[in-house]
Amino acid sequence: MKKKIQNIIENFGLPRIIIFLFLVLLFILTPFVGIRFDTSINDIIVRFGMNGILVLSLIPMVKTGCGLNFGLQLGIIAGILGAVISIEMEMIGFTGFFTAIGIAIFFAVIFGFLYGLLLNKVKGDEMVVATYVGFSSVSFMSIMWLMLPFKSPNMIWAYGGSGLRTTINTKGYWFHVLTDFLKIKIGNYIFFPSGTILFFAFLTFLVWAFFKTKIGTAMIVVGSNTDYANSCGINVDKMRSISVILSTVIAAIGIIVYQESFGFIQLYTAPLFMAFPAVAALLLGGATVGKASIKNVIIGVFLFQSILTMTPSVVSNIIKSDMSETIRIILSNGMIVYALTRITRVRT
Amino acid sequence: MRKQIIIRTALVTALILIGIFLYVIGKEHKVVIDNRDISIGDITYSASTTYVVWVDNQEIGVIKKGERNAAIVTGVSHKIVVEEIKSNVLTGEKHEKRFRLKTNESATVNIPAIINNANEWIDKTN
Amino acid sequence: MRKKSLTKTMNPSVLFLINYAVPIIFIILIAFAIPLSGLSGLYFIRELMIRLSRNSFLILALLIPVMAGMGMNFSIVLGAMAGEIGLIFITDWQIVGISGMLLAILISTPIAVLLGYFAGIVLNRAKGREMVTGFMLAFFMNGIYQLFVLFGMGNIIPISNSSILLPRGYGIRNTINLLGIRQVLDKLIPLKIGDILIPVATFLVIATLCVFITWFRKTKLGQDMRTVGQDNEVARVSGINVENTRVLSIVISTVLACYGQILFLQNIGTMNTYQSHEQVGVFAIAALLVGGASVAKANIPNVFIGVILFHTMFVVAPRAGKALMGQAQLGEYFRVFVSYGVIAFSLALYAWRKRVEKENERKKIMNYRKSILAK
Amino acid sequence: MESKEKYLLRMEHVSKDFYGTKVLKNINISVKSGEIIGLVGENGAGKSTLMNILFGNPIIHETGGFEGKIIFDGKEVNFASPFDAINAGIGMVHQEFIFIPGFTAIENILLNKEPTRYSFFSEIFGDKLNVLNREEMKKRAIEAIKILGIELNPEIIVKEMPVGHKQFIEIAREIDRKLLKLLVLDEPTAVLTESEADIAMKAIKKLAAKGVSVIFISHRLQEILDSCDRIIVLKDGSVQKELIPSDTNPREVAEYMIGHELTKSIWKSKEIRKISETILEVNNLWVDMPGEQVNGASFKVNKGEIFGIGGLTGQGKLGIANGIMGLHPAEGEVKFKGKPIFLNNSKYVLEQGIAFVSEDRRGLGLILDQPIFKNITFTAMQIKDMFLKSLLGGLIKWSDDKAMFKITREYIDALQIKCESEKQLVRELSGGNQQKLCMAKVFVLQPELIFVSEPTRGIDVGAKSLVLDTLCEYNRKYGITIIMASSELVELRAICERIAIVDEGRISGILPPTAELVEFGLLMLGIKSKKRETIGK
Repeated sequence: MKKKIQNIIENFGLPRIIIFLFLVLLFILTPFVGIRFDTSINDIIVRFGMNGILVLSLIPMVKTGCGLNFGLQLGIIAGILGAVISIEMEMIGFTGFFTAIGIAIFFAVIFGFLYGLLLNKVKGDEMVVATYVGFSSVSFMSIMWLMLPFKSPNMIWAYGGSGLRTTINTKGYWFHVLTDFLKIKIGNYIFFPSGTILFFAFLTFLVWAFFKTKIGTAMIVVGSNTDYANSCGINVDKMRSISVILSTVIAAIGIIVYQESFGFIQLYTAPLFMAFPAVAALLLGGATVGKASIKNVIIGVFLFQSILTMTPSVVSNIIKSDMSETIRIILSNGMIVYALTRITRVRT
Repeated sequence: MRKQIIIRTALVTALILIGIFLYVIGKEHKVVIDNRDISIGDITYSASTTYVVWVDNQEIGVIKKGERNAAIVTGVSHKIVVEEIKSNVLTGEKHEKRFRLKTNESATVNIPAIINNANEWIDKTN
Repeated sequence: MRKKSLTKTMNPSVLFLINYAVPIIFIILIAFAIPLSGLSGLYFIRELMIRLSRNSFLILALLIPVMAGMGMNFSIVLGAMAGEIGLIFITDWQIVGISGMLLAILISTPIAVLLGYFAGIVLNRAKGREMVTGFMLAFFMNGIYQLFVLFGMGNIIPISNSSILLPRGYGIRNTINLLGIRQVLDKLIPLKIGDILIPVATFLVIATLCVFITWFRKTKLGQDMRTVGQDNEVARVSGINVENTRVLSIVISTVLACYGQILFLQNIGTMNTYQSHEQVGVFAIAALLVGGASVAKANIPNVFIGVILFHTMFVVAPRAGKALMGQAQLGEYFRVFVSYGVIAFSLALYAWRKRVEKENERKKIMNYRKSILAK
Repeated sequence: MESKEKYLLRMEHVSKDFYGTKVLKNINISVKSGEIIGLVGENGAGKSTLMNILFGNPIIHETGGFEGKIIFDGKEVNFASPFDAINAGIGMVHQEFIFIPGFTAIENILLNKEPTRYSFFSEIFGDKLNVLNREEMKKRAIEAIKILGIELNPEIIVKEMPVGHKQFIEIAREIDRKLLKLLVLDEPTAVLTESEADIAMKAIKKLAAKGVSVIFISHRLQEILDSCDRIIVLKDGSVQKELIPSDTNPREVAEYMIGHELTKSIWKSKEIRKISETILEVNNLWVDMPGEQVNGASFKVNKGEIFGIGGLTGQGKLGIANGIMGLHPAEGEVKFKGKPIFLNNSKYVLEQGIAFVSEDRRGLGLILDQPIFKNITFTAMQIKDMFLKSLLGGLIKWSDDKAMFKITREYIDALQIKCESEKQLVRELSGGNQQKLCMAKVFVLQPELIFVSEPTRGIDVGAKSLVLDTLCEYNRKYGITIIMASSELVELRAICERIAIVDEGRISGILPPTAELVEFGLLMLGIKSKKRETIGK
């Protein structure tokens, strides 16, 4: 019996159990501090749909042993480019949404290709290089947002000045096209964003299916054992490149879904730290630096978003001050530090 | 080995002492300077003219009759100098007083009391 | 097709260009930006003087972990936090002047030692990934710092000075005025050449640190760190306590960073309680790399060349941006981009070179074997 | 018998077992002051275990210590760690370099025993803050180098030194220890050229003349014969014989080392097949595989034969297969079926019909955290597009799990792999079953030629013969040519038609399985007799 419990703990991981129990506690506390239970649930579901794809985008790179994609911002930038260009083209509704995705994929493939080339040159140091590639690309694009010749009055500063605004509203273009697609209302306070969830499920399926193909299988081999892959004649660098491109493309789609649900496109320095919550969510779901699965994505996003939704409201109600930012920093970065110190070095 | 322990203990003690010393000599105190009437015991000293005040060689400014000013001083021992001023000309009549302040103490000094060399020209509070 | 050998024989001038790519690019950038900015020489020298005195110490704090093979120490942010805690206390107690600054140093030293020890242990558990771990650790500790300063101070830790507390009664305000110690060190030994104030005492302190570092390299501990830095395993079999040595290097670096931050803030005169430390690591590391250092090799000249080049860029970029595009904002973004970009570029370049050198080394040995055995 | 006091080191009745396997049996060795002892023996004869015991290597303590007594310098000792041994006056020079390439010779010679000068800070922070005494360091380094009798500038950074000099750095480091009484040299000359080796041997003799005892481990028999006072031959964990160089010859040493055998041959096969067609021709192959370098090996393999490659560990027998398969950088000319093949390209070589069962089963032969069926089919899927279904007109190549399961079950039956199901993780299988899996993985590819490296290493006896039988069976049934590298002469001689012996990265000779055992031994020890007949040129 004792052994069984130990096994469960080991399988599920102690941090996850602690966080899960903490979450249960928060849920129990909700009625006592005067927060509606159903709105909280609704928030969690909506946030799940918003963030799921961004977390999913980390999977391909982990699978080929490139580590956690701290350069997620590169994909996000491709996504933003897609979004702003589609708005510039005055595309509305699903057309706009899919045009944005199409353009985003185009950029993501180019960025991903170059990013992959770089990461292949720095094997073993991917994560730290990726972090700064992410940061510098965001700051580089900040310059670009100022300089690119966008004309749409909805996007440029109203009072003279050149360049794009810091936030662009997606209302009137493709705000909530997915969220409202097949939306199910339950009572007054809960609605189920079927479109978003279905879209997430569809992408998840695609990722799963990809790893069943010949290339996908080869990528898993590369990630599991580079020497074995070499001895099978698999082109390790090529597989890694493909995974980087794939991760970047999914991230680009992910940010567009995020914007669609959130209602705003955030430019300039906003994407700077977006990689960390995504990585933390994946790790919270039970992934490690060398191993991650779709199961980890789903569990992780659910746990992470629940904590982010519940803690501020419950804790602030108890201690009468807003600790949400502090808790978010400690939780997400702590999770990443924990994961980094636990890994055994990946074979190079 | 024992030598090392002794040296280390001495060093830590010294650092703590230095810390306390720094606290004492770096501590700021507020000194309020009154140019007002004051009654000490039975005697009342009344303010009658305008003075220029220096605390620790730093000019605090001109304090007219019935007014007050404040100085922020650092450390333990201090010096206050007051000089009468008449129609914007210094008269050369200087009065100097020295005082010490403990940590966490602030003080109120009274110029009429200083001029008259009263014993209780300063009032220290915690 | 998988390439097994990178046999390009490196010609020395090409090698030089690769090794010093970052400083060379910087010099070129600056050469273009200075005329554009239209700044006067005097203004320029004054700015550089300030920045040299303000930043050098923090960058010098990075040198020792590099020696121990732990790369750029992103966790110097922890040291900066320790320094800020010291400053919060002396501001609360209203201790001013040089004695205030010294007291802040005295208070924050044990905190920095503890934090450095903690960071060292964490980094030991992440061997081979010290940099990314140190970086994340800095972020994580920022959360703990917030918890401590924003929720703990005034609650658990008594703070009496209401002027630094938030109106709600606990937690420290966003900005703290450090009037009491503002430039006390810079102006301790007054010297003015023309219009320019020279912070003699600060430079003396920095010079002392340089002497210390040079001396430290010559000690047994310094030699141990170099050994560990070159090869963990060889160090271990020759009896050096590798883990301990690595932790010590981080502790020293953290303590120095703590002093560096105090020095930095005494010059600025105000402290952003929650932001002052955040970018300390990034800017210090970027400057050091611009000075021609690499993850494995950094020395004192790198520090000063780095400060001069990097901060010249900082001074001129906004003006040049404005002249070029009519927008100062552009220059702002540009210098942030440069800071991050420099780090990304140097790290990538180093990682790539490390591989090439390894291959070349093997190739050399193989050729040697061939030359003696093939008869 | 001389009086016991004269001996610096006596190891008495030393025995050691690892988890029930006796690796050392009642060893008695004595070393006099200033004596040079040559220690020879095959791999696994117990040389390294013996030295580990002497040095107090933690592995020995972790596995339950040892029996017997060690008396060093008149006192019974049992060192808790190598550092204790060093402090007692025992030094060791390893085969692989242990130094810091970026340091100067001085710094390396005095690594972690640098003389220091007092500094005030050491009173507070400990001795580590004393300052290095550079002049003293240089003096001591020069002294040590002088004893070696070589020209070497101690200020040079070791990385920039000629490779041959690097070994001297290590010897000099041991010499520098003031209290050095016993020096153990583990294959110190392996990387040296002949003239460098000569200098090194001279230095060692000089050292011995000063009263330092030396235990010299080498596989270069000639060196041992030339410079040692006594030779101790280890075999199967016991002292086989003590010899005096002047009274013996290489052949005798080799015989004691490899052993006699009663029957002339253990070759299993009844007929010697007449094979003449060459399938693989290797000319001047160089492979840069760490620890198994190949230095210009040349040989030919006939179609359909089982070709053995033997030799001592580290001499390069494993490097040949790894080099040809593109797993380590290789140069040279390799012809397969008359056609030259490109080196350094695994995929290409696999596509030509050459496959490899690696010696590093768990490292590169298998993916331990994946199920059996995936391990068996991965390579075939990638190389031959097997186990794939085409969807959408070939646009998507979807993995065909059913076909995978089918073939996996076939091989599980054929090779008698013991497992719960084809979905079991490979990590959970025993060594023998993992080895069979590696073979199955290769057979699925239907290759024409297979390299097999150390197929029986680390597996139990029953599995061993099954593995060998399977190899023979596939060779006979499908005509697959097999090139097998193994440290076990017995098994090479049991199934191979010709056996090449590798010494220092080259083929030192090719013998039939029926050749006398001592002939193999002499080839392994680098004693080349021009008269000796070899077959298959």
